[in-house]
Amino acid sequence: MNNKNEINQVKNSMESFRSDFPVIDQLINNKKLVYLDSAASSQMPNQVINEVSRYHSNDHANVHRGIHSLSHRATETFENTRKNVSEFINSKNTNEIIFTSGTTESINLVAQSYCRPRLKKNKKILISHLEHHSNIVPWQIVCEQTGGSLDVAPINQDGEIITEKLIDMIDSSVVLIAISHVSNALGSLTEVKNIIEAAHSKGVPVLIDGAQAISHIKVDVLDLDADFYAFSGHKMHAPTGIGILYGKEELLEAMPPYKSGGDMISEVTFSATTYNDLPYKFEAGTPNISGVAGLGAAINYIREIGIDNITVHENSLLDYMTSELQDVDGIRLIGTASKKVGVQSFLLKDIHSHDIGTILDHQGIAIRTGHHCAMPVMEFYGISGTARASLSIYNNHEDIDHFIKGLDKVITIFN
Amino acid sequence: MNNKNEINQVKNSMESFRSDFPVIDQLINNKKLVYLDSAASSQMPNQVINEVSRYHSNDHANVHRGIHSLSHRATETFENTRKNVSEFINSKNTNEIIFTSGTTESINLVAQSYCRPRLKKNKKILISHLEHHSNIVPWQIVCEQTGGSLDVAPINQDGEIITEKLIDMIDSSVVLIAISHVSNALGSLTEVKNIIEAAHSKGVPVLIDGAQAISHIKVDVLDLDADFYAFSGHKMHAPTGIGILYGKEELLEAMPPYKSGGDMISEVTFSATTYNDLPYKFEAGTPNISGVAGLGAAINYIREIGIDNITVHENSLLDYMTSELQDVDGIRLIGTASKKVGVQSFLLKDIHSHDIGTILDHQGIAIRTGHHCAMPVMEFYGISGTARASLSIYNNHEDIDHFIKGLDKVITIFN
Amino acid sequence: MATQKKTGNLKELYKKLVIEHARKPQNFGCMELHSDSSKGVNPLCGDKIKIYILQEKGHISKISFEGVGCAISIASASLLTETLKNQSVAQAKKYAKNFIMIMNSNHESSENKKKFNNRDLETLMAVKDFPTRIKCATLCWQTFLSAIEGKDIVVTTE
Amino acid sequence: MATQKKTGNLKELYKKLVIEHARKPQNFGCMELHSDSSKGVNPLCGDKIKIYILQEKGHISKISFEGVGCAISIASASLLTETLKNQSVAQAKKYAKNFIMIMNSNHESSENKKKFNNRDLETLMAVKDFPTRIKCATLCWQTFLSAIEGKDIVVTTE
Ligand SMILES: Cc1ncc(COP(=O)(O)O)c(C=O)c1O
Ligand SMILES: Cc1ncc(COP(=O)(O)O)c(C=O)c1O
Repeated sequence: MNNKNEINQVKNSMESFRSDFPVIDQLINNKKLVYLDSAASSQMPNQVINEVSRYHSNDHANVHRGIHSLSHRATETFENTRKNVSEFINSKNTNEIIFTSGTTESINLVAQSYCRPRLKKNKKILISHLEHHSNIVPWQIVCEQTGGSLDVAPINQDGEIITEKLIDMIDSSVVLIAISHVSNALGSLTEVKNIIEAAHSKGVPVLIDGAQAISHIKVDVLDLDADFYAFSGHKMHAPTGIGILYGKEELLEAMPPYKSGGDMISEVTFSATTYNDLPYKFEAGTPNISGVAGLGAAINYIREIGIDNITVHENSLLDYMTSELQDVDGIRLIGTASKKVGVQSFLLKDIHSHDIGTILDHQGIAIRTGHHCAMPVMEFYGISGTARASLSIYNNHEDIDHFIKGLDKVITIFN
Repeated sequence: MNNKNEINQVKNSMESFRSDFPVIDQLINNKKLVYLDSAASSQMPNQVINEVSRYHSNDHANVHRGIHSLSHRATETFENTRKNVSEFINSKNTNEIIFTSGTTESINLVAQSYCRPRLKKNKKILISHLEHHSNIVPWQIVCEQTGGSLDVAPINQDGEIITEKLIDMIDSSVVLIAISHVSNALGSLTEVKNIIEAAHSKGVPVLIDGAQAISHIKVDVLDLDADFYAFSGHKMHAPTGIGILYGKEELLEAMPPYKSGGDMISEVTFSATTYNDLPYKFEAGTPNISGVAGLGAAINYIREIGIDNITVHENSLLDYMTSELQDVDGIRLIGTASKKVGVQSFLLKDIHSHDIGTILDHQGIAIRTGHHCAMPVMEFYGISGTARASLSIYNNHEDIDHFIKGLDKVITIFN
Repeated sequence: MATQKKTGNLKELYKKLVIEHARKPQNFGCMELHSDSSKGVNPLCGDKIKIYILQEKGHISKISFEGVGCAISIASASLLTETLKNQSVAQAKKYAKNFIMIMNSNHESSENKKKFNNRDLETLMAVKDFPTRIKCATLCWQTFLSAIEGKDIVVTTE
Repeated sequence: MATQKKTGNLKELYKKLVIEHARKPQNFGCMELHSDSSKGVNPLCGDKIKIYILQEKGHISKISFEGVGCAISIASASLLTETLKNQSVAQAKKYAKNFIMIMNSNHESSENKKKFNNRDLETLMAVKDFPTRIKCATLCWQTFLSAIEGKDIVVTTE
């Protein structure tokens, strides 16, 4: 599939999409912006920005509770996106899609609503050493609350979860395994399907933190047989403030609500309150309706390009970037997994990543620096942070050439 | 202050603001839309819609963690709005402003983070009979979790909290009082300042649910001496998906985090994690940045008009609407408090509110029908729901005339 | 200025027959002696309905309902009881499923129209042109199915 | 196409003196014998610094720091130790407060410029033109103040 011809074809067609992203088309410090920070937050195409505006200007009203036309239109926009998400990740039922405020909230929901009642002394949550803080701290807190413990599967020097070791750590004391599909600091692609299979054979459910996977590779929750899958709109060209939790119906059914308030109840009296059905049980209060409208447009946009085309494009760019980086004098690549997605972390001589960041920014190049909310990964490598360049649909070879040239200036200043 | 001249002056100047709201300017069922559902969700002026688009098209990036220019601009937009909110409600410190996803989440945060560690058998939460489900169910749940109990202060036939009775119910067993500033179902304005004073004299803190107050009357948390004040962006002409929790610094300081993940930590290791300072401790994960940008624009918009002008305008409209409604044959007004804000609920003969809603919608008139997420209020009046018309900046006398005429058709159809 | 497809005809929705059934519902009230019953709620609007059935020899010999709701939901429930009384259980189930299917079917495809084979029920067809009200019409039918199939759950419309 | 105010001059930010201090920081390391110490962190970038002070007779007789950080934060800490060593405690506090105030003061009002009365410290002035880096320069000064004022908290920059 990845033959040169095909890559070139994809490359040409991707170039035409670039102009859909208005943020990309600007000068930063009088230089054309080179945006290499999509792993932190991806940019939105006009299709998404305009859909949010259209919703705000034409259809806005509160959802679900209204009989008037605007409210009906808002509800349709909202519920159609739920269907859209369900199809996009291939969930069996639409009511398995819960809208949250982001990956972080999705994970908190599972920690509090699924794990808190099940955890106790001698029971554990199993994560890995390469997780984002959002997939560490909620588990630490629920362990503290219940007396459960947190087990951490090791990674190797390339920054890969050692699958066999993780699988060895699974036993009946594990309440849930929570691992990321793709590491945000290192780009490593986890062997989630194998892990899920092994976990299920021992009766243990698995949550996948898909924040860094969802806009880069095909995600099929049925095929993976994931029990929970969490991701954020803003990492897939939709607005911030909207996230998704996919959960298997039978698991969600059995869970108590997380937040409570309007819309998630069926009947309220002061003596007793009964909860609404899925997915509403988990969606208390007025939701982020325009965020959901934007999410729908983002999914349509990704579908139009084709997620497989995106993968081909980004993989080819990542290969190019990594090989160019390797030629830079004094570079040390952090994260050299054999299977990677869209991200390269690195160190340059003894130069602190913030200084790299500032000097690149001065040339219009936006990368991320620091610990990337993955302090345990930094600690593993014995470093305080890295510089990280991350890729998306709209990046091209020129971006990478600018970036590599930008690093020359860093070296010059520090020599 | 409320002399006729002044009201007319305000009325004329308000008319010029109406054209800022694009949603209002449309046909529903071939009739000009009359939007009387702002209590469910208010409409956004172009200033807000455009600010969201501008942010999406120019400045979007993840906040806080970035050294590059875009991230800096996004962070500035975000933090400037925090200052803006702080000034708008007159909080002492900017770090007392926590961004949440809505009033519902703000209240859940206090329930779980403030009350859960303090509640136990023989301790209680005190609310009133007119609360929105979002200010009931979170307290029911935390009581269930801890063995605490929920006390409910009574209301009178006009739909007012009986202040003396509520005050009588305050003693040292009360962990927190949680009441709404304005009732969403009835419009009643609660005597929050008196209640807070009485509560403080007995050492009890007070949370005010300000969802229905914030865009209608001046809110000054310092003057009220409120301990917590919760409200939503979408009820004050900002987008959905963004809410605010104000809390006194010393209370917030002492509370454990609610959600956890990125940005709310200071240091993460697998053995121990330390939390960040206020307000970040309570803002885990990527926040709703464009929602916050829109919120800032909404506050600027309200300030430009002047909240006192808004109050005058809406009060005069409400008086007009109520007196016109009283003349409708077979009407029964629900919610006849002496001090009210922007809302009138009613019944019409034996006609179910949904039928009223559908027939009005057919004439382009959008009202809300049903229990308004306040089932205990409905139960108090022995009814299953009401029809509710609610007002905002952009409404005018013509809207009300259309609405009243629309009710004629309801009566005709059911005769 | 945005515009929108006009919704249905109000006079069709609130036909005389519907208003009459809503005002004076048939078979209204609790039936102490019953073989099956079920409760349905619409959590978003607060409508509640309870259906009681007395089965005898594979037939529905008696059926009643009680509850609160709008004209559409009360009329629909009233018509339901009239329609299903004395039907065989199998026939009644088919009726209910067909009603729900037609109500939820695509508004545009007109082949689905007029398939109730029941003139009175036919009047509820107009509800299809008022999408926010379809749940009002179907709640009692779903509740009926849940009762007759012996499911011990509260039906909710979502 | 949106444009943006150009930020400061890179050569000014990374002057030779700054790079030298960052490469070979003065007074670097843990000081076992100290009267005051404090820790500072920047939670968003992970920088950490610890300052040790030995007070004698109202003067700072010895001062050192250790930690990890970018060139700006290390150079600032190194310059801090050089500047404050042998100062009276009162004088040193004034210095630190002044430094933080100037760094955080409005970028536009140029009256605030060049008020350190210290040529070496003056080089850090350029940081003001790089708003994302101001915290890097001020963290050690805030940590110093917290140490000298005996506050038992971890300083964080927000
Ligand atoms: C009085 C009151 N409290 C709380 C809420 C809940 O607000 P939200 O849905 O924005 O969380 C509302 C609005 O629905 C309300 O009117
Ligand atoms: C792997 C991973 N997990 C979780 C998160 C948290 O996502 P959010 O900040 O959108 O809640 C991120 C992004 O920051 C991430 O990269």
